[in-house]
Amino acid sequence: MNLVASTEDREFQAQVKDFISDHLTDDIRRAGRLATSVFADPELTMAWQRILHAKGWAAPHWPVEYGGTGWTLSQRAIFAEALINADAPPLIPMGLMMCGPCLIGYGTDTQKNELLPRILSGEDFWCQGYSEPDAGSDLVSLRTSAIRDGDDYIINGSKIWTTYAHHANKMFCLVRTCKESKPQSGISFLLLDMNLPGITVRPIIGLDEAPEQCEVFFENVRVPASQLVGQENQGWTVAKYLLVFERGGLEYAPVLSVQLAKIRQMAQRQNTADRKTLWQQESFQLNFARCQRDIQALEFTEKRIKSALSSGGNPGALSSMTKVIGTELQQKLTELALSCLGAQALIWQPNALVPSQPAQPLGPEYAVTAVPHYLNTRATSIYGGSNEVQRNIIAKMVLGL
Amino acid sequence: MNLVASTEDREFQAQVKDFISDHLTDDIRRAGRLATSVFADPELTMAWQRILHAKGWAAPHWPVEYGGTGWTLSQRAIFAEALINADAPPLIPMGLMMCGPCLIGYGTDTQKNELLPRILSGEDFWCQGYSEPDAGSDLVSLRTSAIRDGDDYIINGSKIWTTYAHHANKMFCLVRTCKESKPQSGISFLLLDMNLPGITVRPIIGLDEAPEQCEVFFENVRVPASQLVGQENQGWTVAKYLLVFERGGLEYAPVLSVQLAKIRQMAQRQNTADRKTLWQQESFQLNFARCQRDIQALEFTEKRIKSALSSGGNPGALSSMTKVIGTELQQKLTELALSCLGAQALIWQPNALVPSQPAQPLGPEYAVTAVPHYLNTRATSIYGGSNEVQRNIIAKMVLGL
Amino acid sequence: MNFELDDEQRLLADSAERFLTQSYSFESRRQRVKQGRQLDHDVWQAFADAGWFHLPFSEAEGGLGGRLQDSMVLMQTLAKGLIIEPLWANTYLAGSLIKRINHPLKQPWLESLMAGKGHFALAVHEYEQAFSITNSCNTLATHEATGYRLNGRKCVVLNAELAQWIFVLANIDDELALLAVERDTAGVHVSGHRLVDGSRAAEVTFNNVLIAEENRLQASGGISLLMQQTLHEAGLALAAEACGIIDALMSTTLAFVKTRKQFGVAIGQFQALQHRLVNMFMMSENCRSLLYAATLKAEERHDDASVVYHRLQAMVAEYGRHIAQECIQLHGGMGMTDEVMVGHYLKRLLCIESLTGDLRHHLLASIEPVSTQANVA
Amino acid sequence: MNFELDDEQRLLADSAERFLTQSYSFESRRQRVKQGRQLDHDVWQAFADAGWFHLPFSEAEGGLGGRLQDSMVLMQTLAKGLIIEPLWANTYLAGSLIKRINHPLKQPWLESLMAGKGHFALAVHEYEQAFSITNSCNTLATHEATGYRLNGRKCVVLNAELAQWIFVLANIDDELALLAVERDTAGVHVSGHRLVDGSRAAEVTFNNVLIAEENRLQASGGISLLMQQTLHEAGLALAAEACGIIDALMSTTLAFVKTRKQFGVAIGQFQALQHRLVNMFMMSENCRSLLYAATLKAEERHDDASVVYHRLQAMVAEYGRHIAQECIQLHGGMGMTDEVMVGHYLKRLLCIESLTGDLRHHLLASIEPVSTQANVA
Repeated sequence: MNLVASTEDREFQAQVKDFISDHLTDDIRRAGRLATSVFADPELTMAWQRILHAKGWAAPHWPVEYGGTGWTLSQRAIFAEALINADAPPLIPMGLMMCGPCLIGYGTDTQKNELLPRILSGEDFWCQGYSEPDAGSDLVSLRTSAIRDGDDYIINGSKIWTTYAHHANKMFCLVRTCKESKPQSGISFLLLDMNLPGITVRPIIGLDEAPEQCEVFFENVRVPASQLVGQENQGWTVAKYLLVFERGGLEYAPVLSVQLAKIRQMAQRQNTADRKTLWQQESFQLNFARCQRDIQALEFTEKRIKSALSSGGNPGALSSMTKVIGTELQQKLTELALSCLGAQALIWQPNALVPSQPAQPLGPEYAVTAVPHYLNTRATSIYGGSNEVQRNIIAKMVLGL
Repeated sequence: MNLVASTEDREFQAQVKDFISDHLTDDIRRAGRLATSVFADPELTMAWQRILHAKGWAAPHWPVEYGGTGWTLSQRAIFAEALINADAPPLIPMGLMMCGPCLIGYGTDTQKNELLPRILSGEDFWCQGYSEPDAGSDLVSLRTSAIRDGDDYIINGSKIWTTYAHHANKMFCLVRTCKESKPQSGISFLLLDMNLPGITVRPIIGLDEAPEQCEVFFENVRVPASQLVGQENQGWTVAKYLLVFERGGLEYAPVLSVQLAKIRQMAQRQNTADRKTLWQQESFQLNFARCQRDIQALEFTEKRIKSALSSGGNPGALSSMTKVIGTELQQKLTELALSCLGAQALIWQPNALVPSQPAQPLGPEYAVTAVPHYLNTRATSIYGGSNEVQRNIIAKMVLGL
Repeated sequence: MNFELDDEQRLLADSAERFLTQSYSFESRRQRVKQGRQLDHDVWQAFADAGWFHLPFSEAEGGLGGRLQDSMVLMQTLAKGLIIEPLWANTYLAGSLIKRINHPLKQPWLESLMAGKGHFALAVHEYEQAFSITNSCNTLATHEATGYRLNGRKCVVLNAELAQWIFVLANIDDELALLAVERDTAGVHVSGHRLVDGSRAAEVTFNNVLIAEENRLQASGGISLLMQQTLHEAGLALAAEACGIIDALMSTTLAFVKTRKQFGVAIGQFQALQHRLVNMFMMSENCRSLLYAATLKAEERHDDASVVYHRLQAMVAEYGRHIAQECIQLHGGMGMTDEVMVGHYLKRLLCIESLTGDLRHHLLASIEPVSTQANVA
Repeated sequence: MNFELDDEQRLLADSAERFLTQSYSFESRRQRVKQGRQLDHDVWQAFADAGWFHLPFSEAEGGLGGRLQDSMVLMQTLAKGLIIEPLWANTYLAGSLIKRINHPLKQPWLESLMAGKGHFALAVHEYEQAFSITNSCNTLATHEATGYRLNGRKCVVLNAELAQWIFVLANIDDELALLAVERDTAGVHVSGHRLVDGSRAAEVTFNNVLIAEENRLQASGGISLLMQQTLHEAGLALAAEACGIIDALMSTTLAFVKTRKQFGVAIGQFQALQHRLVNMFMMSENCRSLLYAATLKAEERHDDASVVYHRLQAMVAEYGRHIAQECIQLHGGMGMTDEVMVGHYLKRLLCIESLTGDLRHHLLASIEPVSTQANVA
C-alpha cells in the first residue's frame, strides 16, 4: 500500500494549472462559481469546451484515436481536480460522457466519423431521452414506440426529465421496437435530430425556477433506420453500458472538498451574538468536521475503486455506493451552507445568477447561490437511478440479499 | 383545549407523595435506583408490591370489584409519576398488567376468584409464554402443541424470551390446539404451574450478564383443561387483548423525564479540559436539548392519546407509535448517559448493583448502572412486538399503505 | 386536560378552509407570484372581512379576544394554501410588537392594522449576521438635539414595501433600541424583492435618517424582553403554520405513494418507503403535540411556556425540513418541479426556519435553567 | 497509489487468522473471562512466538521494522476473535510511549516487552473527568529533595495488574508530567477489575509515593506532544481493531439475515432491512477507506496525518456504534444474549470509543487550522 504521487504527476499538475490560469476567462470562471447545479450556463460552458478542444483536452477519457488524451487515470484525476479548484464550469456530459463513449463502443464507422468530431467541437449539443412519465427509475416499462416503416422508424410517445432538450439539436434515446419479447429486450438505442417534424419540447420549471429539464413529445416522427446504434432490440445492452459509465465515471470528493472550503469561508464571515464568528461556534465546527470526515472517506473509497480499476479489477456495484454517498453528501453540504446564512439566504434574485451580465446582488454574492443550489441538489438522489434503486442494487449485487 | 389540573388532582398528588415517602424504604428505593432494566430486583420489588397491596394500590387500573382503585385516568397518571419520581421499582407486570386484565376479561368465575387475589398479593409470580425460537415477532407461526387427552392437555414444545421464568410459579401461554385451521385460529390461551413434571427452565444470560430471560421446555406436560382461558382455539383473541393492553398501557415520558434529569446531574459533575463541566459544553447542551424536546413531545402525544381514551375515542395503532418513539428515546438516553462518562463507565462491577447488599463501587455510583442499562435497553426495540413490526402496523393501520 | 377544538375554533377552521378552496387556488397564487404584485387587494379584503386581522388582539385592544389557540387554528389551516400576503408579518410580527409598546400612536396603529389599512414592518435581520437579536446590531443611532440619527442597513424586512411605519432594531450607546421610522422619511431607502417562497420583502437602508425622540419605543421590561415576547408570540403563529404545512406535506405525499406505480406496484407498497413514511408520520405527530403544548402553556402562562416554545421551533425546523425533503424524494422527478405543491411547501419551511431564530438558538434557549421534575398533568 | 496488501502482510493476516481458528475459540474465551484470569500464558507465548510483539518497533529498537500498515493488518485480523489479553495496552499503548522517551531503562524495557516478559501500563483516565489529557489532571506530584511525592487516583488503567512499571500522567507545578512508577513501590495500590468487554484493568491509587528524579520522563517536544504522538500511534492500531470488528459484525449479520426466517421468508428479503444493511455496509466501507488513509498518511508523514487520524477515530466511534446496534436489532432476541458474538463486539467497541478520546474531542481535533485545497493523489 502507498499514496505516493509520482514526479511525473506533479509536473503534469503544474502544466495543467498553468494552462487553466492562462485560458479560463473571468466570465467563464464566474459561470462556474454561480452555477447552482451540475449544469452551468450553457453558452459559457460551450465556450470553455471550445478552448479545451483547441488544446485537445475536451475528452481526456476517450481513446486517443477518437480525440482522447491517452492520460493515465491518475492524470485524469489531476486534470479534473485542477478544473474544480479553478471554478471552471463542468462540461455538459450528455455528448462527451454519455453518447460519445457509447458510439465509440457500439456505433458504425459512419456514425463515429460523422458524430464524434462534432461532439468534441461542441457543434452538436446532445440530450438523453431515457425516462418517461411512467418509467422513472424503472426503464423496463418504457413505452415510446419506434415502428419500422421501410428505411425509417416512426416514433410515438414522450420522454421526460430530458436535461437541456431545449438547447439540444440531437437526442440519443431508448425506444420500444418490439412489444412481444421480454420487456427489456424489445428496446433499441436510437439517435435523432431535434428539429424533425413532430417533435415538441416543453421545458419544465424546476424548484429553482430554472428550466433545466424538459418533456419531449413525439408524434409520428420519422427517423432513418441508419440512426440505430447497436442491434435492433439490443438497446438495453448499450444503455446499461452508459449507465455504468455515468455512475462509475464520476468522482464526488474533489467537488465536495472545494464546496466545503467555501462553506468554511462563509462561516468565517458570519457574525454571532457574542462577537465571534459562526466558524468559532462549537456546534458549527462539529457539523463541519463530520462533513469533512465523510468527504475524505469518500475520497479514499473513490481512490480504492480507481486503484482496483487500474489493476484490472471490476469495481462492480461499488459505483452505486459512491453515487449514494456522493449525492447525499452533496445534499448535506448544501444544508450546511444554508445553516450559515440564515434569513439573508431567502432573498430570491435570479438576475444575480446570470454569469454573462450578473446584476449586483443584494447582500454578499456567496449568499445568492445557496438556496437555488440547495433546491437543485435535491434532485441528485433522484436522477441517474434513484438512491432507492441504487440501494436495491447494492443489497442484491454486493450484499447478496 | 386546556391543560389545567383540577384542585382534586393536586390534593390527590399530595396524598400519594406522602404515602410514598412514608412507606418506600431505603433498600426498596435503592432497588429502583440501581435497576438497569424495567425489571428491578425481584425480591425487593415484591416487597414493595406487598406494601402497596396493603394500601389497596397494587393494581389501580383494575375494576374496583377485583381490587382496583376506581381512580380517574388522570389520578392514575399522577400515581405513576409519583412512583417514578421517588425511584420506586416498577412492579413486575406479568401478573398485574398482563395476566390479570386478561382473566378479568375472559376468565371463568373460578379462575377469577382463585387467581386474581393471589396476583394482587404477590403470592403467585407469573411469566408469559408467547415467543418461540422461530416465532419472535411472528406469533402466528408458533408450534408448541397442546393435545387434548381426557380432561387434560398434553403440552410439547418450547418457549423463549420468557422473562423471569426462573422466578415464576405460574405461566400463561399460547399453545397450538389445532393444526388444521388457519394459523391464527388454532391457538389457545392456557394457564399452568411451573412445577409440573416435564417443564425445564434454562435461564439465558443477557448482554448485561444478568439472567432475565429464559427458555422453557415442555415434554409431555399435563395441564388440566380447566386452565383454558376463553374458548379453545380462540387464544388469539385473548392474546390480542393483552398486546393492546401491554402497548397502550405504558407511558414512557414520565420515566424518560426523570432519567434525563439524572443525566443532567451527571453532566454537571464531569470536568473537562478547560475547567468547565461537561454540562457547559455547547455540543452536550444541544444533544440534551434535543432529547428534552423529544421527551416533551412524547409526553403530549401520550396525553393526547389518554385524552382521546377518556372521551371514549379509540387510540388505535397510535399506541404502536408511542412504543416506537418511547423505546427509541430510551435507547437514546442511555447513549447520552454513556457519552457523559467516558472510560469510567467501562468498569464492570455487577456486585455494586445488588440492591440488598451493594458492594462499594469503584468510582461514582451513577457510573455503575450506565453500561448495563445501555445494554439491557437495546432489547426494548425488540420485545413486545419489534419496532419493525410496529412500523409495519402503523404503515398499514394508520397510513393505509 | 382537553385537546379538542371548541365550536368557535371549528368554525374558524372551516371558514379558512373554505377560503382556500374557493379563492386561493394554486394556479392563481402562482400567477400572482410571477407578476410580483405586492398585495392582492381582494384577498386582503377577504382576510379583513373574515375578521382574521382582529384575531390576535384582546377586546381591550379592539380585537376578538386574542386567544393564542384561535390564531393557532387559523395559521395551521391557512398553511395548506401557502398565503403569500403579509398576514403573518403585519398581524402577528408587527402586531405582537405594537400591542406591547407605549407610544401615542399605538391605538391608531392597532385600529388601522385590524381594519386592513395599516401596514407595518419589523426590521431585524442584517447581512453576514448569524441569528442574533439581543447582543449585536450594526445599525446605529446617535443622539441629536431633537432625537436620533439612524444609519445602517437591514435585510429581509417583511412587508417593508407596503409599510407606513418600520420598526427598526438599532444600537444607541451600545444599548438595544427600537425606533419607529416612517417609511417616507428622507434617507430611508426600500429596495423590494421576492423571497424564495414567493412572498415579498425588502432591503432597507437608513442614511442619516432623523428620528424624533418620541419614536424611540419604550416597553416595560426593556427592549430585549419586548423583542423576546414579540418573537415568541409571532413565532408561535409561525410554528402553527409550519405544522399545517407538515400536515399538508404528509397528506399530499401519502396520496401520491398510493397511486404512483414503479415496477408494477404502487410505491407505497415498498417496505423501505413505508418505514420512512412512518418515521415522518411520527415526527409530524410529535410536532402537533408540541404545538398544542406550547400554545396552551403560553395561553395559561405556565412557567415553562418559553422553553416549550423554543422546543417547538427547534422541532418544526428539524423535522419539517426532514419531512419536506423526504416528500420530494418520494415524489421523484415530479417533486423537483414548480408544478406540484411539495417543493413550494419546502420553500416556505425554509423561510419559517430563518425568520425567528436558527435551530441552535432555539435548542439552547429551550433548556430550563434548573432541573425540574415532571409536572402534574 | 496502491491499496493492495503485499505478500508479507498477507502472510501476517493468514497467521493471525489461523491463530484465531486454532487457538482462540469463542467458548474458550468465555471461560477465561468467567474465570477472571489475568493472562493466559499459552496465548501470550503464542503472540510472542508469532513475532507480534516485535511488529510495531523499528529494527534499531530491536523490532521488525515498525511499519504501521503491518500493525493495521494484525489488529484488523485479530479483531474478529476479541482478544482479551493486553496486546494493545502493552505493545501499542505503553510501547508507543516507551519508544518516544529518554530514560536509562528504555532499551531494557523495550526488550523485555518484545520478549513477552515485560508488562507496562499507562495511567491516564480519572473519575468524573470527561475526556481530556493535556489540560487537566487531578493527580499531583510535589517536589522533594530526591524527587517527587505522588498523590492521586487513576481509573481504568489497562494492564496495571500485570505491569512492573506504570507510567502516570500527573501535574507538577501546574505542568503536565509523566512519572514512571514501579508497581511495587510503597503507597501504590492496584485494585483490579473486569471491563465490560471481558478484559481487565485497575483503579490505581498513589498515596505519598516517592518517585526518583530520573523517573520523571523526558521527551523532546514536551509531554503534551509525547502524549499526543503516543495516543495517535496506539489509537491507529485500536481503530484498525474497530474496523476489523465492524467487518466481523457485517459478515456475521449478513449471514444471519440470509437464514433467519420470519413470516415465512428470510428476513434479509425485507426491503426496509436491506436498505438499513446497505447503509451499514457503506459506513463500513468508509471506515475502511479512512483506516487506509490514516495509516498511509501517518506512515508517509503527510502534513494532515494527524487530522486524518482524528477523522478515522470519529468515524469508527460513530459508525461502529450505529452498525453494532443495528446488528443487535437485526439479530432480534438472540442479539441480546451472551451466547452470540454481536453483543460482545458492541462491548469491545464501547471500550475502544472511550480509551483514546471521545467523539467530540476527535471531531474538533480533526479540523485543519487553515483551509486547504484538495491534494494531488
